[in-house]
Amino acid sequence: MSSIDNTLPERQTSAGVEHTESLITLTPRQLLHRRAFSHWGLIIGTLTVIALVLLAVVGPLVLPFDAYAQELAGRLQPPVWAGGDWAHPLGTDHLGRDYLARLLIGARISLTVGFFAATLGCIIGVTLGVCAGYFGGRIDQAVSYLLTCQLALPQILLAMALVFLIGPSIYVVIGVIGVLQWSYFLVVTRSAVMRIRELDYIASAKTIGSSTRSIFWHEVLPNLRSQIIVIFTIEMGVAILSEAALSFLGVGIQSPTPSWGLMISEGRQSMFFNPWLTILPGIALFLLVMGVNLMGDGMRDVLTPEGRH
Amino acid sequence: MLRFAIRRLLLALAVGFTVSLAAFLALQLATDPAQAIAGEDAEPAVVEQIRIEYGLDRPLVTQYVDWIGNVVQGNFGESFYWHQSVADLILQAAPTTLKLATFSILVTILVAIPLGALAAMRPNSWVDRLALSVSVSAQAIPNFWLGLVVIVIFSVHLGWFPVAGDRTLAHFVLPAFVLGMTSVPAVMRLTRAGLLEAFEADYIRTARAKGFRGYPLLKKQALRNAMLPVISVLAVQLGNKLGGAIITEAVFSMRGLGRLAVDSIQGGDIPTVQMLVFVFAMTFVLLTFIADLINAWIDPRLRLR
Amino acid sequence: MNEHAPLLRVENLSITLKTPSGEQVQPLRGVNFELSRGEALGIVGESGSGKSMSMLALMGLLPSNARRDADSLKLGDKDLLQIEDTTFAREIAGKRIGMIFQEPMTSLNPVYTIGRQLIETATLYGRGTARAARARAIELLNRVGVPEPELRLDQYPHQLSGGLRQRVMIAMALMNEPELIIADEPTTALDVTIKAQILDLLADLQSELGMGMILVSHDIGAVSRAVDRIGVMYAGAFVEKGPLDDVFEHPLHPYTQGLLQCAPRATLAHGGPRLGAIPGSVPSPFKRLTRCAFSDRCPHVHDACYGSEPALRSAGNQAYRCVLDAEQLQSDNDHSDKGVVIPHATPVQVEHGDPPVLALESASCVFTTRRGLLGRSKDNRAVDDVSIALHGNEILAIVGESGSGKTTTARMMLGLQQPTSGVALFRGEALEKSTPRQRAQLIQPVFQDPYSSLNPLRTVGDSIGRPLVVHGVGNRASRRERALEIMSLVGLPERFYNSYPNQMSGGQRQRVAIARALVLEPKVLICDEPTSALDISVQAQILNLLLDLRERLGLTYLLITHDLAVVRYFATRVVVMKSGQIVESGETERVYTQPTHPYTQELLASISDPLRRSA
Amino acid sequence: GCTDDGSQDDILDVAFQSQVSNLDRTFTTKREYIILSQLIDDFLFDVDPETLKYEPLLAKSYEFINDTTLDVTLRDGVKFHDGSTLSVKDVLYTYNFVLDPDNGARANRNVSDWLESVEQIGPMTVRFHLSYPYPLALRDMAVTVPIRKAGSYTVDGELDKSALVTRENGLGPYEVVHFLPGREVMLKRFEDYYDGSPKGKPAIRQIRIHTISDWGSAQAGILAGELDWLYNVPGDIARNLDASGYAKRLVGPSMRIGFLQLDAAGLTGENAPLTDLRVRRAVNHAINRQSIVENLVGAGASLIATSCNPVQFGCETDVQRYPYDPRKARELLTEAGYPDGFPLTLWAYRDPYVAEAMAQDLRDVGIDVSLRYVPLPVLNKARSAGEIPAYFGTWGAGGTADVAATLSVMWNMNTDRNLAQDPLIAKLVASAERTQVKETRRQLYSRALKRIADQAYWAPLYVFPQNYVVNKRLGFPVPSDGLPRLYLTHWRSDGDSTSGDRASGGTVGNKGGN
Ligand SMILES: Nc1ncnc2c1ncn2[C@@H]1O[C@H](COP(=O)(O)OP(=O)(O)OP(=O)(O)O)[C@@H](O)[C@H]1O
Ligand SMILES: Nc1ncnc2c1ncn2[C@@H]1O[C@H](COP(=O)(O)OP(=O)(O)OP(=O)(O)O)[C@@H](O)[C@H]1O
Ligand SMILES: [Mg+2]
Ligand SMILES: [Mg+2]
Repeated sequence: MSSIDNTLPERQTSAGVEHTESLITLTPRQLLHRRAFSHWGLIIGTLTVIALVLLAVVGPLVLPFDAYAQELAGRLQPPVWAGGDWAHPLGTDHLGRDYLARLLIGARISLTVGFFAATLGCIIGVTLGVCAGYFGGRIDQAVSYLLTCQLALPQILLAMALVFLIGPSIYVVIGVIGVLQWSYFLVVTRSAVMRIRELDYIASAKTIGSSTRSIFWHEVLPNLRSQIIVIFTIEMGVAILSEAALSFLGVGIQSPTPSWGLMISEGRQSMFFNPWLTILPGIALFLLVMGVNLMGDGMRDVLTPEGRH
Repeated sequence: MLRFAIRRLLLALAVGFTVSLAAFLALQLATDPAQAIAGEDAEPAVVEQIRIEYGLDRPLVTQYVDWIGNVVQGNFGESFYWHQSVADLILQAAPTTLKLATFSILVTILVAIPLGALAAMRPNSWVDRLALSVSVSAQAIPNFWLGLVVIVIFSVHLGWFPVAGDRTLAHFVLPAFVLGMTSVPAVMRLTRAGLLEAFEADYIRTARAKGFRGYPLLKKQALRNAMLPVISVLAVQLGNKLGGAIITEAVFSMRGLGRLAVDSIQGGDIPTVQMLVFVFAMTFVLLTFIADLINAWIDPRLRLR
Repeated sequence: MNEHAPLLRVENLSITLKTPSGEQVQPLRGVNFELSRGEALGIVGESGSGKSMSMLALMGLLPSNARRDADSLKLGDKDLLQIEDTTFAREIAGKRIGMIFQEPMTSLNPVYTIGRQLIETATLYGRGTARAARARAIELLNRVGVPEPELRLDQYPHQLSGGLRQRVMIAMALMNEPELIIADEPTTALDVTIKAQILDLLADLQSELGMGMILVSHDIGAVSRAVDRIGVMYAGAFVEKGPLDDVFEHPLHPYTQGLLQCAPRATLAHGGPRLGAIPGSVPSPFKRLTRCAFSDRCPHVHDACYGSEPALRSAGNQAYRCVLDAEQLQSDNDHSDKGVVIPHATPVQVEHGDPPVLALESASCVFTTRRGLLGRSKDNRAVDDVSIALHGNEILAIVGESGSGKTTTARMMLGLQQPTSGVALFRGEALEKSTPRQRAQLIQPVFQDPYSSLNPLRTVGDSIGRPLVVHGVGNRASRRERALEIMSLVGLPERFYNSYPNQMSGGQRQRVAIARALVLEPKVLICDEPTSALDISVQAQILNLLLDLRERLGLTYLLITHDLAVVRYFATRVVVMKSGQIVESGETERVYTQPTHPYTQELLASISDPLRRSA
Repeated sequence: GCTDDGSQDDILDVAFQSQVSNLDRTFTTKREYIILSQLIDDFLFDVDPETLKYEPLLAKSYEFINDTTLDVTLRDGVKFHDGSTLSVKDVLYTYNFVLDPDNGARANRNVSDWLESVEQIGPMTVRFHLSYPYPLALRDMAVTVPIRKAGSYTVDGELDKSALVTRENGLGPYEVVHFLPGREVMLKRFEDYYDGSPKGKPAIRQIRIHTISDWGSAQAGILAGELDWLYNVPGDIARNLDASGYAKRLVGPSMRIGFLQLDAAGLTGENAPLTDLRVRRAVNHAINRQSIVENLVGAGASLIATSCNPVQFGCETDVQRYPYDPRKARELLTEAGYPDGFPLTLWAYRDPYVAEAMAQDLRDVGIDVSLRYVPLPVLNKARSAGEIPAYFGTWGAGGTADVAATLSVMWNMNTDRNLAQDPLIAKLVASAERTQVKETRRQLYSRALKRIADQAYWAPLYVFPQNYVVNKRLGFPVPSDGLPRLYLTHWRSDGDSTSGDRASGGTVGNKGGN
């Protein structure tokens, strides 16, 4: 690097937008707002997620339906548009429980599992990634080995075995998904930390006498923040789908707790005759995951423009 | 090179044994294989007899160490549940999964790479937007649900494809599509990003200065560079498909390795699960190795290793 | 000059870019020039002045969001404005115009052999047969000085050194015997010695083959080796054009004058006049200009400059863009040569008696790299048995080519890198005996890359105050006080206190880095290429600042650089490194006037000084 | 390829839920293998599907010389699938193989309990010596001991227990064409099947058994015309498919009963709530069996109050009853000191909706039930570890119409199924098993069952119906023990054949037109 670096300052900071004179005077926060509010995917995704979260949180409190009350005599009623009545707008399931109420509680389950599983994965992945990236050497090799094992592991298989072992509950599902899904966090933080570790401001922090811990907390981690948020969102989408898949296979959330994956699997028995039982939770799942993914993609574009690839 | 290959093989073995140990322990703790073999209405004495017959009463360490010893000698053991050698079981189920994985990776490649390339050629055009929508949707659709939906539409309503099973090639069309779609987003995005990055690269500017434009520029200059990460990801995806065909096989009632794995887990058939996990892990590591070899063939800089 | 049929005629070339946020940028604002057959034109200017843009515009390589406008764009009698891009690609690009880019490391396609890349240039669109192309490739490689050309054809770019790659690039540009060759900063990425060889090669080839050549560079010295005429660009337009000697001898435009003054000159003895820095920095292309682009920085600015942009005027063989008359500008320049000179910093007594503040004794550093989980490890001896001592009050410079171990040496002295063998001494005692905090109060670093040396999430005030926080000095208010004090010392206005690094220019950031280094009042600054990422006018500002600080605070400097001119201007003692070893050291003047080691001699021979030719 | 209608190519496409991994009935106990074994094996005796009486099959005749001696005379000219003829040697080989504990024959393990030895006493006659008077001897011989050709398990001079896992050489009406373990068994009519077999000569040329483990695919298979016969079909699905007009639903009885087992012995803890009789009675009162059977289980199911299938010999139905009465249940709980209920994990491994409905019923009376739905081996493991306070069990009694097949398994003191650990019941059941005198047995069983009901050890639920969904053109006699005999199927050409046009327009959309 003996060359005179003759690229323009503006061009180095990142692609595109900050070139504008007016933008250069903005603080990073203002810049972020600018970019965020002009990103359609982010806006749509965030609105979808907010809407679903509101429905999940407020819906069951407001609506006069009970997700758990069985009414065997009134089972498998169709939704209103297929000839049902307003007592159960989206019909009832195999045990006569209100499908709308179950869908709403299902949203809670998906969101809860998604959020906490991603959090668990985040803690594991980031911790390993930061250690591997910062210390390198043997630690890095050990973490690499762990990563290879984790990637080579057929996850569903182990998830099934674990769920049989511990018994299915929402905590176990969160634990299993979290413990099995941290590779993305690890890979990204590891390489980011490796890059940051070489930057001069880290060397500078060392030469002013900062302790390793202080460098960790004050110099390295804050600079991983945006990447972590982005991955977190993306992994949350993945975790939601994983939960649904596990529940679909019967090793996730247990009835009577409604999970969308479980509802699909229950509805599947009669998918040719009561298709709404399968289709509605599928659509709900699709909307939520798409919302979360759009949000994740959007945040990546906005927070780490250079990370778009 | 040879040394490198041997190292990779050793790594694969190590990973395989580590991972299968996890499976072994999890299953040992979760289920009672003897009960599983005996079935729903079995009497306890039968179960006890089975336990002794299969050596399930020995300490776990002994069981696992014996297993490793056997595998190293090329003896993959006997399935409790299927009364067959595990090797035979895997060989019988493998073709279905291999076919499924191959076809689905073909679907992925045929959809994702052209779409990604078109998107990269015209960023922000309608093609790009279409590609992005496809990828966002494919990422959000639960694939087991997609499987159900295509069965209803294409098998039952339209009657174009058989419903379930794996007897003929026609049986593979829908599952391969469904499974293939799961990897489309990742591969498409990488192709697009890789090409965009390549298009930004200095050597592309050089090529343009030499007179390259349009398709030849893509094909003769950018593609090869852009394919590096795509190939690595395809290897990972193929590995996941071999191990992760579970859901697809369940939805389409195919009897491949995924199904074998699920049945074996539910049946507590530890030797089979253990061996499957071992094989999956080995395959995965070896696939990444092959991807590295291909990448080294594509990119001479990687040959230095 | 052939008046009738110029090889290239560019009239009023402008480029408008549309940024993703919808704003319009004009990096080129009406560029005019002509090039005759067989003529070599140099274009110089600081970063962002639009040099590359104009070359890319010629080749139709502009980004997709760019619009090109021109009154005329002619290659010979071919009107480049009228032809389709496909026709251009088929008939002109690579055939009649050859182009050489800056980064030899990345400008060749890494996945194809040299041979393939050379040959395809000559066979594309059926331009020629593969066999003929191969023969020509070998011949050209021979000509540009690539040894064993036939062997090279089957090699990949990464198997060649930077210099060889740039030679291959040159050969590639020549494959179709172009009439015009455009070289955009062909040597910027190369080491000094190779830089000179490549420039000489280009000059030879150009005259030998009778091609037209445009040589783009920000380094005036470099251009002077190879061209006949020169144009100086500023903010997207030429501010001055003319024959090389004329422009260098009596520059007319204040910007040209400034540029020539702020370049340190390796041919002048140590302790010459202060560098004449141009204050401020290049205006952003986002501003709509309704006045002279240079008016912000111009010493002669007056009301006439603000009305509209001045037009290009000619004076003799030269043309310049200024409202003032040539004579007036000329005399102002001669005058300022003496008048503006700030007296050089008073020499500070070098303390030799005491133990050196910092020293390395037979220190070596070996890096072991391992690829992948099970890859083989490889040793790289970055520093090999180096002994070096830094005494109080001196300015010690380390020079050497890239990878010679300069940075590693500095890191060992800072305690950031443990020597593999040998010791680092801090005031005569082993470095480890003192804590990082104790050392921090005496030694501070300034790094090369102003972009990576600041944590992007901290404001300027935060960054500068951080060492105080770590050392538990003072409270919030007193730290703010101290930070502002230091900011004024390094010439940063108070308003930057709450700014983030991405809102500042490179020079400003480097000032922040210096401020942070000074806040603990150290005695020694270790500056690792503190100016190499900066434009020449900003470099002069920073060098002057460092000299001022030394004078005021009695600092000792260890300066690492590969720029021989800076060393001679700045340092009292110099150490020359090559491949991790010290090949020569001594008083600056002694080394520059009586180099003993062949490598030092080679280094000095490669210096190109624009003014030496004319002087 | 796949057929649109089995009758066209004379292949009956059958789907099993559980995979077939082994053709040898001797080493398996699962229901699918029993069905399969009915096709490819023959036994000395047979169970008449209608009357459930035991009658000679390979035996031409039989005679009890006394309580512990049985003479059986074989038919002449019976052929194995490989063409060889059945002889006494084969029967001796088979029974001696079963008797040798080293061979680990699984299906008929208990034969060695009651059978002492076999000997040849005539050219075609075998004598069986019983260890004690055993009432179910003919049942065991009819269901669990398929006759093997002599030397079947000897390969290259060595014992090979898996010799018949994939290659069966049976005596039954069908022979194996090919077998893909876990996927498919292809059978074809055995043309040399002996005349005069009570099983009759089969009508359909080939039977293809698929494994389709989920009902979605199975339904799709019926709708798409790829399958002709399903059994064990959940009520909803059977109803839907019947209503769709693509297939018809047949309902028959099964031997299987469902019940809740309660930890009366305190296996999960000394003071487990269920050790209190009042709590167990409360549980019995809390469950609305009527609603569950009507709404979830569907036609063909019948409620039971006693812990056996009323069609079985010895099943006492006049026992203490606990009608649905949530108020009473609450009272009992309060009385027992659980006015606010108590937490209870209810385990289950099949029929999730029924389990959920029961869980809800229990919650309604205040018991805080959490449902744990797991695969059978997991449940079994937990049960043997004494971790299960209550589970939803079912028992098919191997299709045996005698309570012995239920009570001896459930109530002996050594089994972990016995959550009550009541020695009195164990004694009663054991003595009933050692006599051939019907009346004595009946009385002993009656006492045992009354005690079970009094103590509310179980909460008996219902007799499972057996739902079959079959091609409309298929003739299939519904068996009264729930064990389908596929060799009795045939294509019908009568009035029902209007549905033959299913072959051409096989889409669900058509159903509106019917
Ligand atoms: N893709 C782009 N989008 C927006 N602005 C751009 C883009 N590329 C270049 N610019 C702007 O155009 C102006 C001219 O850039 P150009 O690369 O021609 O400068 P240069 O003189 O070659 O500088 P250097 O010495 O750094 O190469 C700069 O201000 C730069 O910021
Ligand atoms: N952390 C490291 N790990 C491995 N190798 C390194 C490391 N740091 C430097 N090197 C190697 O050590 C050698 C000397 O590097 P160093 O940075 O000291 O050179 P330099 O003279 O400062 O070069 P430049 O002018 O490019 O800054 C180089 O070959 C470099 O690749
Ligand atoms: Mg440039
Ligand atoms: Mg350096």
